[in-house]
Amino acid sequence: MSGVARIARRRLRGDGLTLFGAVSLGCLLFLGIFGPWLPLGDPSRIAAGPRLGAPSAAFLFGTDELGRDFLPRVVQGIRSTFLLSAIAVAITAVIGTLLGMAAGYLGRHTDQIVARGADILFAFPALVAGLLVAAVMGPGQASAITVISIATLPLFIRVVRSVTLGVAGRGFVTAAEVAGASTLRVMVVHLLPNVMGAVMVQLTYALSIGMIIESALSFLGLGVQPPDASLGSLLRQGSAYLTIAPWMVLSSGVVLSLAIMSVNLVGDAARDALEPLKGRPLT
Amino acid sequence: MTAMTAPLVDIADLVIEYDTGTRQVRAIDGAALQVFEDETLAIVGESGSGKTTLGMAAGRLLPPEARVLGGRIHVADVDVSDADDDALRRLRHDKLGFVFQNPTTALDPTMRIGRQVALAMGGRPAPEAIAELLSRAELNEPQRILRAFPHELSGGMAQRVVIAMAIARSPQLLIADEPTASLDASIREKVMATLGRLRAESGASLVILSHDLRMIARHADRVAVMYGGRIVELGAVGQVMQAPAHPYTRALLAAAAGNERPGERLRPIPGTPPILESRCEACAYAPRCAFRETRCETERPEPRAFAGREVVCHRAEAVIAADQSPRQEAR
Amino acid sequence: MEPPVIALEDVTVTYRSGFLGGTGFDALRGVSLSVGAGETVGLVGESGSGKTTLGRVCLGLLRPTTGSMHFAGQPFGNLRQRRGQLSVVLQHPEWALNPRLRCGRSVEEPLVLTGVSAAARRARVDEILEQVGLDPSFAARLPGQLSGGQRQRIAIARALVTHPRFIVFDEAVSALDVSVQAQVLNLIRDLQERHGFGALFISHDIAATRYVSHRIAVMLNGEIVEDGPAGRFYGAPEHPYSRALLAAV
Amino acid sequence: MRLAAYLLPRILAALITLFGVSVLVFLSLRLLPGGYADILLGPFVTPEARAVIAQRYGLDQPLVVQYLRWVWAMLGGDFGVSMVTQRPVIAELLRRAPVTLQLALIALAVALAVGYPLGVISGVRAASRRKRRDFGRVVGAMGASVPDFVLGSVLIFVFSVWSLWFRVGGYVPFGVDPVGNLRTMLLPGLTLSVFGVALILRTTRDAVLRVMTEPHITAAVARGATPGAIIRRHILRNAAIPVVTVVATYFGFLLGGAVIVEVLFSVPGVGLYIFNGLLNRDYAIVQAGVLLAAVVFITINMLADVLYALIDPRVGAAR
Repeated sequence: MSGVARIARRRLRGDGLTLFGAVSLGCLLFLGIFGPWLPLGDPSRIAAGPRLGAPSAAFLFGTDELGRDFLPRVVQGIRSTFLLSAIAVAITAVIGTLLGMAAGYLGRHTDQIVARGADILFAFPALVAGLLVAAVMGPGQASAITVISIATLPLFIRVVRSVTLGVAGRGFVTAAEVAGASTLRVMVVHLLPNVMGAVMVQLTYALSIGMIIESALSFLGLGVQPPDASLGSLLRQGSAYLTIAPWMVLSSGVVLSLAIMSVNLVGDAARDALEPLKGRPLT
Repeated sequence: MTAMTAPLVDIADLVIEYDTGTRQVRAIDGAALQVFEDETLAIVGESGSGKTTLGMAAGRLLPPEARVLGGRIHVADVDVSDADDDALRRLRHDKLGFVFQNPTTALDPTMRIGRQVALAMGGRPAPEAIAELLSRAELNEPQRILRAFPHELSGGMAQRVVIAMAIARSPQLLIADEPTASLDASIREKVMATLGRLRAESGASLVILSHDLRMIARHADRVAVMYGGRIVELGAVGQVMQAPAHPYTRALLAAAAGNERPGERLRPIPGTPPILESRCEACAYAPRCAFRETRCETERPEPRAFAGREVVCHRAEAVIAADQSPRQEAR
Repeated sequence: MEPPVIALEDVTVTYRSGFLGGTGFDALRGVSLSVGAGETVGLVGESGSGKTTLGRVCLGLLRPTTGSMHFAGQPFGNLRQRRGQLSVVLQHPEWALNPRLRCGRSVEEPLVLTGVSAAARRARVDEILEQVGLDPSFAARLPGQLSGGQRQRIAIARALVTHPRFIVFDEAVSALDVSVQAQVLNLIRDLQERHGFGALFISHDIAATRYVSHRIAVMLNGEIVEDGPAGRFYGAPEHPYSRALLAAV
Repeated sequence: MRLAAYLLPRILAALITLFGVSVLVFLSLRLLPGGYADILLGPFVTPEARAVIAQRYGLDQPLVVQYLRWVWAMLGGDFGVSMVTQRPVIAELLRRAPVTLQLALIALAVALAVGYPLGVISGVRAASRRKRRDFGRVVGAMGASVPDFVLGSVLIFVFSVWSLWFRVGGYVPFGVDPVGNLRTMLLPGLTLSVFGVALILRTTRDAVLRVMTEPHITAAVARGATPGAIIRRHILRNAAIPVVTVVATYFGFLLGGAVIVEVLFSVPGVGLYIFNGLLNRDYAIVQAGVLLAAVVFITINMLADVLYALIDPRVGAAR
């Protein structure tokens, strides 16, 4: 355990980019989780300040068209963007891991069925699927979660399936089969712990995709609905006043990009640790 | 042996360490070796002994986490550790040929064999010349092989292609790292024979890195036994194999299946090979050695000439003496 | 006379490949082979000769397309029925053990599957570790902390822990260094003397195979072309292919 | 022969995928509470209209029959009629398709032209210098993290303040006024390309690094080949293999991203059309649009498989 920590520390020391990602992710998560209890002001209090007021000492991110303080609204947006994506991705990860493991280990018909199912979901471009889902389910958080799942489930299935294929060919799996272990036991005891690393890496990528999809849907008015705020819906709100009150779009846009980037950077580092690529110099 | 001429390869006091990310591992701990013209030298050792590191260092082909900390590597009068990229490239291009362990991965999977061989030959060789080179490496149907992709060849054929590419420019030195380890047993001997014949025809020197003592006994002139990043015994194959002067050589021969008579029991070496983190100030083999005495654990043995070879051992005399009776059939 | 532990009679395995299973490929053709209790049968041949397929058939991982297979005189049945009666040691030491399980857990798994109580398991694991020449403290280690030879010992301990009647060693020493190979080969010989299991020792290395085997079968293109006492392979075996294999020793 | 053996199962799989997609699209709107007639007609339904619709679409038939009729109609070119304009949806979609295609091609061209070379350079540098920190990672991480609507909004803001040369809105067909067309299309195209640049850069960089771990690169170095020759002869082609797959995936993103960018920049393409269809509850448009996007995506992926097989000779060979 201390070995892992030591390697992590060594990695971080020589790598400012990952360090930056980890720190900013930590800060954003802190704001997202503890935001409601921080003394930042009330996100829904109307006329707390001037309408469409520019950023000032009192209102760091300015105010919106109803005179609400924009900073607590952005913090609230961080919370719901993270939360919504995380819930969707967590559900998807569980389902995708189970399906991918089944496909990779059981093979044959199961593999065919799961692979085709993944192909079918994969064939819907995420936002286009979002339009269909919004048509069927109506705009809202449930739609957003569904769209994120449609978009990320095939990724989990494919990655877990291919890792499972590799692990299933190893000696310890064969030895367990020969010893008479049941299929379920092999999957739980021998496969699952060995695909978890890949699942964790995929989880971070899926989270960043989920955040992009959630905010895009909310930006189009198909995701989080007012008076709730997500970073996407704040951007939507701000884009109406883009030319006269650009701080709304800028603040929520920068925070959203930062959030996605820090998740990506941490994911990159996790993947590097799991599967280091060391090419050789050409001289 | 051609001891009078200047050696083709001259390695002295070489020290190489790897940075594994968590610690430094010393792969070569002061190795010295000379390779002369027109000879076949085998470097034997188990995994971790440093033989591959030594072989790759001769062409400065080490992975970037390796550091050369000291010593000298001269190959064909070029100071390999000091040469600039251009000089190094010329050396590799004109004077060195490498044969790797796994031939199918040593060939570009997306390029036809003919084109790869042509690139190795340089210039724009005629198809007949390429086919001729392949036939020299004893590949039948060179025309068909020219058009094939690497994955369409068997391991033995692919290794012959790799050998053909290695000799394409008539190098002075061939370095083969476990050239037959990935091949089926029934064709190993033939591929080795091809390699040996091509070497003899061209008058190049061949360095074979291998763990296979029996194969080496058949194909090498001299053998260098590596242990703990040093060459612990170096001499003519017949001498070393029949009357080893280093206890590790002796133990290795007794442990290898293939030399025993039916019913006879193999004698494994107790303990495990060392993983050095810095210069070893004793004999690295001492903890496993049946002949050790106190000074083996306190004093680093230096190479010395003994019984017609070079040996790194305080107790070589005792080892030779103990070996008067058995083990005459290393073939 | 006691029936052989495993007996294959005229076994053929055909792989279907291609679109809609168009073409078939015989991995094994009319193979008959038996392994008696306390006997090691070596199986040599080059890659693609059908050795590994034959090993998988003997382990019950692959059904013969035609032909019959008996385990100790009984039809083989399925692997659940044979729990604790057969086991396997495979090639790659680094893949032999589940990297996420402590070695003790790996070794005791076959006992868990046969329903042995926890206390009895612990005692048995300690005992078997000692028999393969490892300190019982190895039970608490993770495979990542072990050398290749140590891992292969753990794998052998796991294979032996239920006192199986039949063990397949599939290239079990091929990835090991010369000196470690000798340790493991001796261990296999000693353990067999002690436990009396029947063994199939699959290898491309005829020198190692003849050292541990009583009998050797040589495979070529899915068929057994020679099957005789191991002693013959120190001299001049009959089949030209066997002699070609021996030339490399 | 080899290619056929490789492609045949893939074509079959693509057909199965297509079938699954069509079933999903079909069911998604038919199984809604309230029924399809409500959806088609909106909230203000007269019983007569309902009867007409029910008859016209065979809504009294079993689902399987309805599905088959629906598919049969589409095979005959009937994808339904827009409720608002009462014109065939397919005609409207096809009329707008070139606009979206132009947008996608601009984005794809920029993404490839920038991403691939940068990826190669970054990969080779990362392998040679042992540095984890290099521009490839920075550009890749940033490009993959700024959502297109954020970037688009910022660009709109910037160019609304300083108009420069670009124009937001006021689309003109390329055939009518090429310069005017580019003035409106370049910004949305570039916005759409940023994610692609990052995606292709990262994929290429990884692919290059992976190829550079392979022994045949060491073998080429050992033969004394120059770095330039090694990159040209051995790395570029090998590294292109995963990039092909990713480009196909990126196309799916472009189809979705087109919705956002077209809405943002008021580009009258397919995405905006479908989006407005959704807002107007004109579900025939959504249904046909989604199906069409999926068909295009599946086709692109098929083409990628063919290309893949052409680049990598191992594909389709027996293991």
